Amino acid sequence: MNRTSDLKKLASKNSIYIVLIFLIVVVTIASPKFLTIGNIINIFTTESIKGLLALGVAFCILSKGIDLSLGSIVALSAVVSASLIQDPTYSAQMFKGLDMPIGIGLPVAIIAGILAGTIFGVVNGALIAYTKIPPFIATLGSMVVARGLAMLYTNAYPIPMLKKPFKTVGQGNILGIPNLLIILIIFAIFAWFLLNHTKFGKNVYAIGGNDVAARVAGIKVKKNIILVYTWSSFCAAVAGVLLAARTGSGIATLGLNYELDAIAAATIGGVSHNGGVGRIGGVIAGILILGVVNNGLLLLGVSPYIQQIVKGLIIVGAVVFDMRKNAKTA
Amino acid sequence: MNRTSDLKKLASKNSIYIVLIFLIVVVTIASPKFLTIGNIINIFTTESIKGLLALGVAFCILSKGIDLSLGSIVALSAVVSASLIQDPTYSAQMFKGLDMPIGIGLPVAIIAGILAGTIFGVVNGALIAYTKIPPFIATLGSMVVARGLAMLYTNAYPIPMLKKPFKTVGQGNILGIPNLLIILIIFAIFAWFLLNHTKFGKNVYAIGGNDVAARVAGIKVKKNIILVYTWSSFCAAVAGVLLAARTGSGIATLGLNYELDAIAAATIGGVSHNGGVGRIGGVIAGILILGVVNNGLLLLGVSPYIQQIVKGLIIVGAVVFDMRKNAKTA
Amino acid sequence: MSEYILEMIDVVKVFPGVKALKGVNFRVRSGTVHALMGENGAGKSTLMKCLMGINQMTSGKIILKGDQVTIKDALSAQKHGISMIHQELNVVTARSISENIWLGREPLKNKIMIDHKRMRQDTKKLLDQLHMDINPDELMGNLTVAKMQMVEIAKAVSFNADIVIMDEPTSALTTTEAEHLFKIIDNLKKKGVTIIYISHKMDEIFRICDEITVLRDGELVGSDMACNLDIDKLISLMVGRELTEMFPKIDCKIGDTVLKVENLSAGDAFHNVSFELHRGEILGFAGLVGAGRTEIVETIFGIRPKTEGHIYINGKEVYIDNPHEALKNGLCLLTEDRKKMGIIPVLSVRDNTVLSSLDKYSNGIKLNHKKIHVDTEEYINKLNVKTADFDTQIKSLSGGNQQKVLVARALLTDPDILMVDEPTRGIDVGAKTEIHSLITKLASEGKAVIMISSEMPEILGMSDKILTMHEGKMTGIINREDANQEVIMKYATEGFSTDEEGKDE
Amino acid sequence: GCGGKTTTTGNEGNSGQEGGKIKIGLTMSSRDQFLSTLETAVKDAAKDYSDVEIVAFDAENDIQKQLSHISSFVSQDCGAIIVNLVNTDTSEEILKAAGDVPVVFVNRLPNEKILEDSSNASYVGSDEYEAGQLQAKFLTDYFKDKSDKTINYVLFMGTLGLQHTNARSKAVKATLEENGFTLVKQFEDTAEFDRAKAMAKMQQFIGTGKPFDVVIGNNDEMALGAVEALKSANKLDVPVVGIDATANAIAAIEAEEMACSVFQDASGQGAGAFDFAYKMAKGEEVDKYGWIPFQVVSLDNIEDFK
Ligand SMILES: Nc1ncnc2c1ncn2[C@@H]1O[C@H](COP(=O)(O)OP(=O)(O)OP(=O)(O)O)[C@@H](O)[C@H]1O
Ligand SMILES: Nc1ncnc2c1ncn2[C@@H]1O[C@H](COP(=O)(O)OP(=O)(O)OP(=O)(O)O)[C@@H](O)[C@H]1O
Ligand SMILES: [Mg+2]
Ligand SMILES: [Mg+2]
Repeated sequence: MNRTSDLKKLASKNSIYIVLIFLIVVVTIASPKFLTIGNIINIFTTESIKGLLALGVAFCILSKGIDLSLGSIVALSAVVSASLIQDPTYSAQMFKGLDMPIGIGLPVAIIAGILAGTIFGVVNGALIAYTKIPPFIATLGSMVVARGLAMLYTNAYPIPMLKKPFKTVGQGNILGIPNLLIILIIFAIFAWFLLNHTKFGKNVYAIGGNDVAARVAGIKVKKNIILVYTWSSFCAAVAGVLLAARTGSGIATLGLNYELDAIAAATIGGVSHNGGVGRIGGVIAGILILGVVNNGLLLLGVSPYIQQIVKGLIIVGAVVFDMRKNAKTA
Repeated sequence: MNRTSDLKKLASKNSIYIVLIFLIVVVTIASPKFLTIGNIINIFTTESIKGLLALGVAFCILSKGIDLSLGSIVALSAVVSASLIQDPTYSAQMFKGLDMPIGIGLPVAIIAGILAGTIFGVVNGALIAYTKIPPFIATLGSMVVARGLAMLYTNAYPIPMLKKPFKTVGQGNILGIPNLLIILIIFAIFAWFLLNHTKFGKNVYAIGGNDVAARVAGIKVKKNIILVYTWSSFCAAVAGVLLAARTGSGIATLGLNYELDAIAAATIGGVSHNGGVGRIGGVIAGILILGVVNNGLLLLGVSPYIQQIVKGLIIVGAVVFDMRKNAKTA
Repeated sequence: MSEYILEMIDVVKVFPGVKALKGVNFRVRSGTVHALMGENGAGKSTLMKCLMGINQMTSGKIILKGDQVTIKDALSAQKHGISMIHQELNVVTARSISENIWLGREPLKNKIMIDHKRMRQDTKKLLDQLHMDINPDELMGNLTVAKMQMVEIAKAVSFNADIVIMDEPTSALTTTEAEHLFKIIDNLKKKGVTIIYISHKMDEIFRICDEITVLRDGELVGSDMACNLDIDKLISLMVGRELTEMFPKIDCKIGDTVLKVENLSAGDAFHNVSFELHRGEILGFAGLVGAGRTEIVETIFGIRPKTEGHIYINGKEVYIDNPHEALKNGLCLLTEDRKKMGIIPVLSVRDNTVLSSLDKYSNGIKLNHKKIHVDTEEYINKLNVKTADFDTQIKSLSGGNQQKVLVARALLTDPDILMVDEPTRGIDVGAKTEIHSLITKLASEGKAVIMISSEMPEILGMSDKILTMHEGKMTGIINREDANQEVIMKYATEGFSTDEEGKDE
Repeated sequence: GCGGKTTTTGNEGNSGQEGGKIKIGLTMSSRDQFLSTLETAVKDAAKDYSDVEIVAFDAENDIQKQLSHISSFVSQDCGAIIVNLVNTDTSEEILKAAGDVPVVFVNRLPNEKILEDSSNASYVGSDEYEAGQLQAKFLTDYFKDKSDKTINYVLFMGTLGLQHTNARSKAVKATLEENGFTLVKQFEDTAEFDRAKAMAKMQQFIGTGKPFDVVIGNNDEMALGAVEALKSANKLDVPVVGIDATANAIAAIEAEEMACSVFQDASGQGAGAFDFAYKMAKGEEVDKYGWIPFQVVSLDNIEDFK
C-alpha cells in the first residue's frame, strides 16, 4: 500500500510534467514533424526569450508580487544595446560615426543594455519595499515609462544593421545547440540554485508565504524585495539584448505583452499568486507547455483564430488537470 | 485635539480624492480649456467604457481574484450585437438580408451582445469556484478564447453600417448628458449598492478578506464567486455593446488591453489585491485620475512618447501619496 | 429519544499521509458540558470539524437528536443547531466587529437591503449581554487577539445553537476573561445548551465540565464523568504515562545583567517601563489582556518603534529597529500571534524551523542542507512534534504542533536572551512540561528569559521574578518568594502605583 | 531596374513537393481588415491550382513568432514562403532562417539592399511612403486656393514604432511642405489604428477649441473615428483623409463626410504574392519587385471602388 501511495504522491506532485508529456505525445501522433531535432530546437529558441522572463517573474510571484514591466524592459534593453553596436557604414546610424573596436564595443553594448533594463528593477523593488505600493501599480508604471523611454530614445524608428559579432550572440550556436538555449539553461540552473540552495531563495519563499512573520523571524524583507525585482528585470534585460541580437535590430515595440506569457508560464507551472509556493522545474514545464501548444497548432496548420481558441482551452485544461490531481489527494 | 485628529483621519481616509483634486488643479492651471463643461463631459464619456470595466473588475479584486478577459469580452459583445443590427441596404452585411423592425431588432441585438459576453463570466466563475484554478489562468484562457471567437465570427473584418437607433444608444444624450455617462453613473450606484447594502456585497468582502472565515461562517463561497465573475463580465458586455454603438461599428480588435487600465483604475482607487479592501468611490476616483491625466496630457499637446512616461510617473506618484498618507496615521 | 443529543459513531478521517481519526465514537449528553481531551494532534479539532462540515469524514455516522444526519458544510451545521468557536481565529480583519458577527446571516429589511442599524443594535445588545465593552463598528483588525477571541465567543453564542463547540477558547485569554467565559458557559447551560469543550488547561476542565472524553492518536481512549477522574488520572489517560512534574524549576545561579531597560515607552501602548534581566534568570510578565506586555517585548525586539527610553545589552546601549538587528544582538522572540507573526503556512516544517537561523547554515553563498536537516530534526524530535514528515506544510499540523515548531525555531537561534510570549498557548500537558524544562535548561546554561504568560500557575511556577503590568504601566516587580496568585492579581488589576497605595481597599 | 537580377531558386528536385503538392507558407504580421483581405486573396489565388497548399500563420506582431514560423515552414519542406514582415528590419534574419527556400515579401518592403543581395527573394506590394504622398497630393489640390498657405493639421498616427506609421506620417507632412505649405501642428497623437481611440481623442481635442483645417489619419478606421467626433460637434466641413479605402470609408466619402482615402490593393498584393511564390517554388524566374500601385479615392472616382 505504501508503495502505491508513494507513487500516487509522486504523480500528483509532478502532474504538470504529466500534462507536458501528454501534450507532447498528442502532438507527436498528430504531426510526425514534431519530434525532429530541428523542430525541438526551434521550440526552445522561440520560447527562450519568454522563458528568461518567466524565470524572472517567478521570483516576483513567489514573493507575492508581480512584474508587469518585463516586456518593456526587453524593449529598452534591446534598443539601448542595439544603438551602440550599429554598423558604422550604415548611413542612418543612430550615433553617427560611433565605431568602437568590437572587443570594446560588444561588451559595452551588452552591459549598457543590461544596465538600462536592470535599473528599472531596482526602482521597482525600492518603490515596493519602501512605499508599500502594490507591485501591480509600481511595475505598471515602469512598464509604461520604460516603453515610453524606448520610444523616445529611438523616436520609434527601428535600429537596424547591427554588427555581425553582436548578432552572433543571439543567432549562433555551440555544437548545434543555439546560444539562446544555452543561456536559458544556465539561467534556469542559476535560478534553481538561488531558490533552493541560498538564503535568498529561502527568504523569497518566506516573504511570499507570510511577510510579517518573515520580518519577525529576522529576514530583511526590504532588501530581499529589491533583490527580487532586480533579478526579474535583469532576466528581462538579458532577454532584451539577446532579442536584439537574434532579430538583428532593436525596436521599441519589442516584447509587447511578453510579460503576460511569462506570468502565464509561471502560473501554469504551479507558482501560486498567493505567494510562497512554486518550483523552477514547474516554471520550465510551464514554458514548454506553452511552446509545445504553440508549435503543435502551427504544425497542424490550424487556422489562426481557431489556434487562439484551442490554445486558451489547453492552457486552462492543463491547469485544471494539475489542480484536480492535487485536490484528489488533499 | 480630537477635532484635528478627526480631520487628519478624514483626510487620510480620502487621500485618493485629494490626489484627484490636486491633479485637477494642476491641469486647470496649465490649461484653461480643462475646466469647461464640454471637456469635463468629454473626459467622462471617454472613460465611461473603461469605467464600466473597472466597476466590474473591482469586485473580482475585492474577492481576491482578477479578470483579464474583460477587454476580449468587450470585443465579443460588440461584434455580436453589431452583426445583428446592420443596415440591410449595406451590401456586405454580415447576415444577408437580416432586417428586424427596430423595436425587435434593437433589443435582440443588445441582449444577444450582452449574453455572449456574460456567458464567459459564468464560465470563469464556475472554473475558479469548482476547479480552484487561479483566477489569473482561468480568465487568461477566456481572454484568448473570447478574442479568438470574436475574430472567427467576423473573420477580422469590421462590421460597419449599424442602424441609426442603435448608434443613438451610444452617441445620444439626455438633457446634454451623454447616455454613456448616464449608464456609468447607474452602474456605479448599483455597484455601490451591491457592495454596501446587500448580502452579496458583504460576502464578497468576506471571501476576499479571509475565505476560510467566510466558508466557516456558512457563506456559499462558490455561488458568490460565480456571481462576482458574472457581474464583471456583464459590465464588460454592456461596455462592448455601448462601444459598438458609440463607434458605429463592431471590430474584433476592440477593447485590446482595456482590462489593464481597468485594473489599474481600481488599484489606484485603493482596491487591494490582497482582497477584502476597497470602495466604489475609490474606483471612480481611480478612473477619473486616469481620465484627467490622459486628458491633461492631450490638452497640453505633450508628445505621445513623453505622454507615456509622464502618465506612468503620475500613476505611481498618486498611489505612493495615497500609501504615505495611510502609513502616517497607522 | 436517547439520552444523547449527539452521537458520532465510528468516525474515520484520512488526510494524505495521516489517518487523523481511526474510528472514533463520541457521545454527548444533552445539556452537559462535555470536555474533549487529548494531546496535540490527537484529532480533537478534526473530529469537531467533521461535525461542523468543515472537513468531510471519510466514513462514519452522525446521529443528532436521534436522527442520522449528513452535514455537508458550515451552513447545514448551523441549520442543525450547532455552532463552533474555532481553535484558530477565523476573522475578517478588514471588516467591522458587527459585520464579522453576522457574517453570512445579516439581517435584511425589505428582503434585499441589509439592515445596518439593526445589525449594530443587535451587536450592541449581544456584547452588552455578555458584558463585553467593545465598539461594534471597530475594525476587527484593530483588536488584540484576546478581544478577537471574545468576539468569536460572542458570535458563537449569537447563533442560539443547541450545541456550542469551543475549541481551546481560553488559549488567548487571561484569567479574568476566562472567568467571564465560564459565566457565559454557566448561563448557556442553564438554558439547556450543550457544550463541547476542548482545552489543555486541566483546572478549567474540572471546574466546568460534567463529562470527559479522551482521544489519543485518533482513537478513543475513554470517556467518563468528571467526578470519577482527577488530574493525574486524566493526564495518564491522555499521555499514556505518568507525568512527574509540571514545572521543573531548577534554582540556578543568577549572573550579570544582560538586558537593561530604562524608561521605555512606545506610544499609547506602555509607558516608562524599567527592569533588569540577568543571566540564568527567568523574568515573568503578568497582567491582564491589553496590559501592554506584548508591546514591550515587541519594542525590545524592534518590531515597533520606541518613543522614549534606553535599552542596554551587556552594558552597551543598543538601537534596534528591526528583528534582524535584534537577532544579531542575541535576542529572540517567540510571538504571541502564531498565525500572523509566527508560521509561514505554506512552507514545510523544516523551512519554518530553520527560518531565523539561515545565517548560521550559509557559508556565504550555499546553504548546508545536510546540517540543516540534522539540526532541525533534532529539535523537532526533542519537542515531539507530530508530523507526517519534515517536508509537510506547517499549516496541516495541529495548532499545538505548530506552536512547538515555533519553539524549535526560537531555540535553534541559540539566543542569549529569549523572550517568549504565551509560549505554551494551546500546548498539551506533556509537551508543556517539555517546553518548561527546555526553558529552565536554557536558564541554567546562563541564558536569560522573559516569559509572558496569562496562566498564573505557569508564571508562578517558572519565574524568578515577576513583573506586573496594568494598562500600559508597570505596577511592580515581585520576587519569587513573595509571589502568589492573590498578590499578582492585585497588582495586575488595580494598578498599584508606587507612590500611592490602592485606596479602594 | 532590378528585373535584370534573376532569381536562381536552384531548388529543383522535389523539395517543396509532398505527395505532388507544393506547400507555400504564409506568415502574416497580424490581423486586420486589410491583411485579412490580403490573406484571403492569397488563398483564393491558390484555389486555381490543384497542386498547391497554403499554410497560413499569424505572428501577432511578434518578430520572434515570425522567425519561428519560418523555421517551421522550412522543416515542413515548404516550396516557398510569403512573408508579411512584422518588422521590416528583420529581413536579413528572415532570409537566413529560410535558407534555400525562396521568399516573397508582401506588403511591407524589406531593407532594399538585403533584398537585392539575396538570390531568392522578391517583393510584392506598394510603397507605404506613396500612400502618404497621395494624401498630400489630394490635400494640395484641396487647399490650392488657400491664400496664406498655412495648414493647421491634426494627425492621427497608427501604432507607434510600426514602419507604415512612420512612413505614412512622414510622407504626408514632407510632401505638403515640399508643395509649399507651412504646416502648423495642432494635434499629433497616436490612436493605434483604432476607431474608438481616435474618436475619443478627437472629441477631447475639439473641446480645446483650437482651429484646424484638416484631419489626417494613418488609416481609415482612425479617420472614421474622427468623423464620428466631428459629426457630433457639427464640424463636418473640415476635410478628413484616410488610407485603405475600406467599405466604411467609401460610404463615408460618398456621404461627403470624409474627403478622401487611399486605396491599397490588398487583393492585388495577395494575388501577386502568390503568383511570385508559386513560380519561385517551381524554379521559375520572377522580377525582383512586383509593384502594386496605390490609388486616391475621392468623390470623383468613387464609383470605381464600390
Ligand atoms: N488539513 C490537514 N491536512 C493534513 N493533515 C491534517 C490536516 N488537518 C489536521 N491534520 C492532522 O490530523 C491530526 C489531528 O489534528 P487535530 O488538529 O485534529 O489535532 P488536535 O487534537 O486538535 O490538536 P491540538 O491540541 O494541537 O489542537 C494531526 O496529526 C494533524 O497533523
Ligand atoms: N494592532 C493594534 N492596533 C491598535 N491598538 C492595539 C493593537 N494591538 C494592541 N493594541 C493596544 O495595545 C494595548 C496592549 O495590548 P496587548 O494585547 O499587547 O497587551 P498584553 O499585555 O500583551 O495582553 P495579552 O494578554 O493579550 O498578550 C491595548 O490597549 C491594545 O488595545
Ligand atoms: Mg486542535
Ligand atoms: Mg500579549
